[in-house]
Amino acid sequence: MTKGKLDWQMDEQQNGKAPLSLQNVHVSYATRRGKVQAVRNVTLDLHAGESLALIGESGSGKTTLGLAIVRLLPETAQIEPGAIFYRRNGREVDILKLDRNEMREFRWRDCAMVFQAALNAFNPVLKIWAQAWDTAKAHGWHDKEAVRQRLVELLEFVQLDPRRVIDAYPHELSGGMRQRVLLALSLLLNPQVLILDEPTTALDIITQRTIIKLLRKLKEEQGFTMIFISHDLAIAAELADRVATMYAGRIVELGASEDIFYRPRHPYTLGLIRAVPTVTGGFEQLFSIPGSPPDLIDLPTGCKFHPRCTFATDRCKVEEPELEEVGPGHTAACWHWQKVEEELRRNPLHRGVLSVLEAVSFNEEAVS
Amino acid sequence: MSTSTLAPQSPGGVRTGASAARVRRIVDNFYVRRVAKALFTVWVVSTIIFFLIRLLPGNPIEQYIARLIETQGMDYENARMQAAALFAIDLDAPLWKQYLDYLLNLLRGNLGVSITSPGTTVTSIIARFLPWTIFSVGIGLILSFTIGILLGLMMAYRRDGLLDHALTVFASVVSSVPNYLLGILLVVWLGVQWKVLPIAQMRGTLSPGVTPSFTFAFLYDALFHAFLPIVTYVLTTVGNWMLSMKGSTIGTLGEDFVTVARARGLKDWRITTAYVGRNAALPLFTQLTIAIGFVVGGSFLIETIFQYQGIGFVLSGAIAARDYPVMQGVFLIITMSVIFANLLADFLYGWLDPRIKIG
Amino acid sequence: MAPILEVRNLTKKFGKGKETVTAVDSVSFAIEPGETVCLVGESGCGKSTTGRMVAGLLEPTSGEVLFEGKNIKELDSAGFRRYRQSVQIIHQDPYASLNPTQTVRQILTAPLLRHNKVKNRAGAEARALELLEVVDLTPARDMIDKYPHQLSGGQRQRVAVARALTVEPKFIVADEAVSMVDVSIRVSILTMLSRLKEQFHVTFLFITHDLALAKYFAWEGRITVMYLGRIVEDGPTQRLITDPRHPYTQALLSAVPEADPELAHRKRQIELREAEIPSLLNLPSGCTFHPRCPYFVPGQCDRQVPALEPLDVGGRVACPVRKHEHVPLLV
Amino acid sequence: MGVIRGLFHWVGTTLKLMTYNKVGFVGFLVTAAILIISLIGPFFIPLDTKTKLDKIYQPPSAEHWFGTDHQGRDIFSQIVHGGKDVIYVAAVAAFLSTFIAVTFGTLSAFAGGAVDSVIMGFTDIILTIPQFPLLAVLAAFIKLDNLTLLGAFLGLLSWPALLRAVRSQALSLKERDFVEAARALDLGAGHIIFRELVPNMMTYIVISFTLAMTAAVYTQVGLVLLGLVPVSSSNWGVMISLAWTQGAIFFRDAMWRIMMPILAIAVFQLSVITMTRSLELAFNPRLRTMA
Repeated sequence: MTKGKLDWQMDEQQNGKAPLSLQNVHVSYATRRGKVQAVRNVTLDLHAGESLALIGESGSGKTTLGLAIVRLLPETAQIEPGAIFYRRNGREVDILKLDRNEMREFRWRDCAMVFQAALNAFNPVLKIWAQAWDTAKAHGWHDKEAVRQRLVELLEFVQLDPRRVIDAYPHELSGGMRQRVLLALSLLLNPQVLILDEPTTALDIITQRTIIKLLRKLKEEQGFTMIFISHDLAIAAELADRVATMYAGRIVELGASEDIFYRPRHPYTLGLIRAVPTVTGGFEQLFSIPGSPPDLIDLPTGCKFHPRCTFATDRCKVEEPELEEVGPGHTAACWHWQKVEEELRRNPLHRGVLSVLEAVSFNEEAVS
Repeated sequence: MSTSTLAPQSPGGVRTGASAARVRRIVDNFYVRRVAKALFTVWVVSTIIFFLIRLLPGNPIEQYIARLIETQGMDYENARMQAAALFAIDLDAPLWKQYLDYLLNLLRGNLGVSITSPGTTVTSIIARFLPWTIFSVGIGLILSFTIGILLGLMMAYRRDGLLDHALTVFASVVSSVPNYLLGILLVVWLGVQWKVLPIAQMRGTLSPGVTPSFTFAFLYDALFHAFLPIVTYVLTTVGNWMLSMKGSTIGTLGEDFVTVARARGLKDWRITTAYVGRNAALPLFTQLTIAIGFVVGGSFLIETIFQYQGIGFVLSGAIAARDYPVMQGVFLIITMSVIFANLLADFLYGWLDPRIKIG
Repeated sequence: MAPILEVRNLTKKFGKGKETVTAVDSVSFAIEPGETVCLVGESGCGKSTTGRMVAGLLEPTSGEVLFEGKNIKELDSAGFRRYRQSVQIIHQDPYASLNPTQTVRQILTAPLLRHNKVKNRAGAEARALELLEVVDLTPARDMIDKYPHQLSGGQRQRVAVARALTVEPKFIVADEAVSMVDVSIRVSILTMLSRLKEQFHVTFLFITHDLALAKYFAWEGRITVMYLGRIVEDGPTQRLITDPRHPYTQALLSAVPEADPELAHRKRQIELREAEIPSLLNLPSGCTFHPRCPYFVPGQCDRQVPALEPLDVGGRVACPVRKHEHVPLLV
Repeated sequence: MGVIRGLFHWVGTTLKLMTYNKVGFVGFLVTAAILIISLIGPFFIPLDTKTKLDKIYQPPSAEHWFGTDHQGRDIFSQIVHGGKDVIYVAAVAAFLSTFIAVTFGTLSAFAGGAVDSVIMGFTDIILTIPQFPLLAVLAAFIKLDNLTLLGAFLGLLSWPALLRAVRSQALSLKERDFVEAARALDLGAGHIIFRELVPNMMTYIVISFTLAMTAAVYTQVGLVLLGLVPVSSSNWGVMISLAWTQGAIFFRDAMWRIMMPILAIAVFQLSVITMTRSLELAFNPRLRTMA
């Protein structure tokens, strides 16, 4: 598939402005027990052509943030204060100020969201083609043949046999196939930004690899702008240019993928990395983070991570740190990021190639 | 992992001998299996009825014979012969022969002769009165189901709004009043207290002088007479449909595919109808099978209340007069119509939900 | 040493007639006391079914399960009950494995009292508190009267472990025991399980789809890989991870997403001939992996079911074609 | 002592939980009031049986709260006396049908195989036979002149729908991991059924029981109305039946005589149905610990 055929409209001519800018975004839910502060003070630029991973555990606010961008949160949710600017072809809008119909048109045409549960992403009583045509029709397409042609191309792009898929009901396809169909469908209207929420969770390993390869192709060949939301560090490592770690509704660290994985400066990021083993790497000493994620209704004072943090001091209990520059293009919200740096110097992360070589040499000994 | 998490089925069947495969395909066919099950049920029910009539102590035949001897001074032999003729049973034959004859008679549509109006076959009575029940109950059921689904959908969309609360109260109230009591209330209030409806003229199935034909006047008259039964069916059943549909819709609104449809920027109307409404209504079709039995069974009292001359009216008359052949025949027909309606609902469901494998 | 558990030609079929599915097909393996074995494979490979048959919760269609040398089919009822108690299972979903209507106290004391592990209610409570300490649910006094919904996923899983320990098992089947637990606390549960291994001399069969976890948990033990109901390869963890011989194991290892950018980009990409896994209802002939295998040899792989053969580097593999080939996983 | 205090605590918590749904709680209160009035009321309010020709068909007044009937008798006293039998028959029927449904539904789910097929096949057939006509036809054969017999008779024919629901509940519970864990721990069939399954189906069983009661009220009053149940004592159904057969419904002044028993039945049904909303809450362990 060539670039021309899929016709991505990369907006390089944006005079340096990011296609998506989140400014001071807050999301809260009103519940009987109190206000759930799901996302707090998120400021973030998504640059053209980059892929950004939002990682964090359940309750960290990453999915809420994703849904806030396309405004698909439940009615009890409040998105304020804050602004989410979207820019395409020199046009700039604040997503949070769009009216109902503008919002509807914005969705999928400008920003498509691929959901975790692809198993249930399709209406079970309509064939795939009918759902694709629904999508196109809702955005003002009238030429059935053209839509069909484009869908066939996209299905081929995601390595599915269009003849088998196009007139199938969702239940006739496997989980991996459905995820790929959804991916194809997300490209139908030529959106500028793609949000992928746990795109590989619940899929088998080999199917996961197929999806990862496809997403890499989108990223590397088509220069797509993407946000990955995942609790799985591996997805970030496999696909992201930049990684943002979220904890208790805030971004606590943001930086290039290599920086986050090899030079983390926030204790939470470090904790996550030390908790996850690799397969082809060597044998790593793993540690878990003590305690459990905070109650979003009754957040701790100061730094929200301090009750679980080994570096915490009295200051952390009182003052909440803001993101500060810890390296080029690398920010972290921690009063003690230098201590994390020291800690890493003392106990380096046993990852990457070195440990692999060790493992391989072990193997060669065993063979000989 | 249990069998439920197996990989999806790939197309491609088994290769056996062509004719054996054809036989198997027919046997496995959803429609064939379903029809076979319905026929089996009809057989079981008619068998139960036969043995009730023949074997129960103080069974209707014995009672009828006793009555003939008592009231008309017949001798036992004559009375027995008359009873046999009425029930279309040869009382001298062995039981298995009687049973076989009974089944053969059923197949021929011979259900015996009425006791209270001698000379009239039960089949002809059914043929005369059944269409009116099907007409009124059918319209009632369709109206109630349609209105219930639409209102339920609306309630789910405006959850906790004024409309939702008002309709919930309405649904709870009307569905807790037994239908025949609601019928009496309609007569008391609309007919007697407020005099809005000419109750006396509305009795029966048609006004005097009107004959069945394909004319507007006939249809109008038929509807005029069926009006109160239909209103009663609708009022007493619509509440359940509304509440079921509301629950089902709320469940469907939480489904991922609805969120994805919104993310795809579909228009609200399309999401409401094709994505939410259609899927939310699906489980209600299974409830329909139970509801049909209830409405057909319940028609019985409503027809009695409104003096609507359908099959239920005939049944209550037969029960009051202990006209056993008619009771037996009408009961069989009511059961069969329920079985048939269930069959229809099942086919409809298979057609509406592609996940149900058919054929 | 005699194996604590052995299965021979274990087979399980579900359904009947045309819909028959062979979930587990002639699986044989033995586990020594104190050894840690991981059963690895994708969904539908039969690993959980095997685990449930090992735990006596599912009757095999054919084949044998031997516990401490005795065929469990030949045990008398008292013997079978002893075996049943000696083998416990820890389920995947911490939200489904605890009865929502019971408190932790009820969950833990019921088996203690039923099997006379304690003298009376007071003894049961004392033992329950002890067990909560063992699984690091402290302070135990605060935990014992909680309902499952008041606990986090990790805490529930610890209660499930404590419940299994009430009957002093010798063997625990951990079926995806941490896959639904938050990443940051997974390791602490794994560490706790490893500690039980030493503390109570429990032998573990760890079932998982996550190769990284299998590697971590069974670093000194063995991994057994299943595909569509059959064992395709097994061997010491360190060998199997670095020098897999079965093309399926290789495909699996190369496909696993890595939580390390450099590894992620240096992984060998193995192209399968077919991406979709075949249906269990319609299994391929011969080696069930042949329609997807990059090394498919027509006439051989689709005809003969390959036997598990011993390897010079340790373990067994069911691939006569590739069993001597070393394929580096990083390039 | 501890047991009694525990019981009080349980009752207190249950009542508190039931107040979470206002409408449901009102339903509960009205149901309780009707039960108390029907059971205890007859001891305090004598049944008015004297014909008073000067007081025929009077509207409600301070003296006669619900008005008077065609013989000038007090309707209120009849309503108070007329509830007991209706509720008794309904309770017997509901108890029996719930018992059959729960026992055989669970058995069917657990035994599986042939037992399951037989039970379900039979249930499906009974389910297709319209219940009310069947009852009416049978009532023409069998004399149902005893309240317990009538209740039993209603109960014996009204379990199929509930059985199917109980079976599917039990089937899904049976597959749950905690039941499997109980099997692995060898806790025994009794423990599994009464400690693991039944507590999880309790809400469902209680709600089904109350709904079965309303269904039994429907059927028995219907049978009374058709004159098929020769129940001698006065009850709400008999009151309506008499008014109906005497043609009182077409008589304008007779309105109170017809309305009151109908209202009594309607209010009873409505309050029982709305009560189920609160019952759902009362059995939820999640709420129980929060209360």
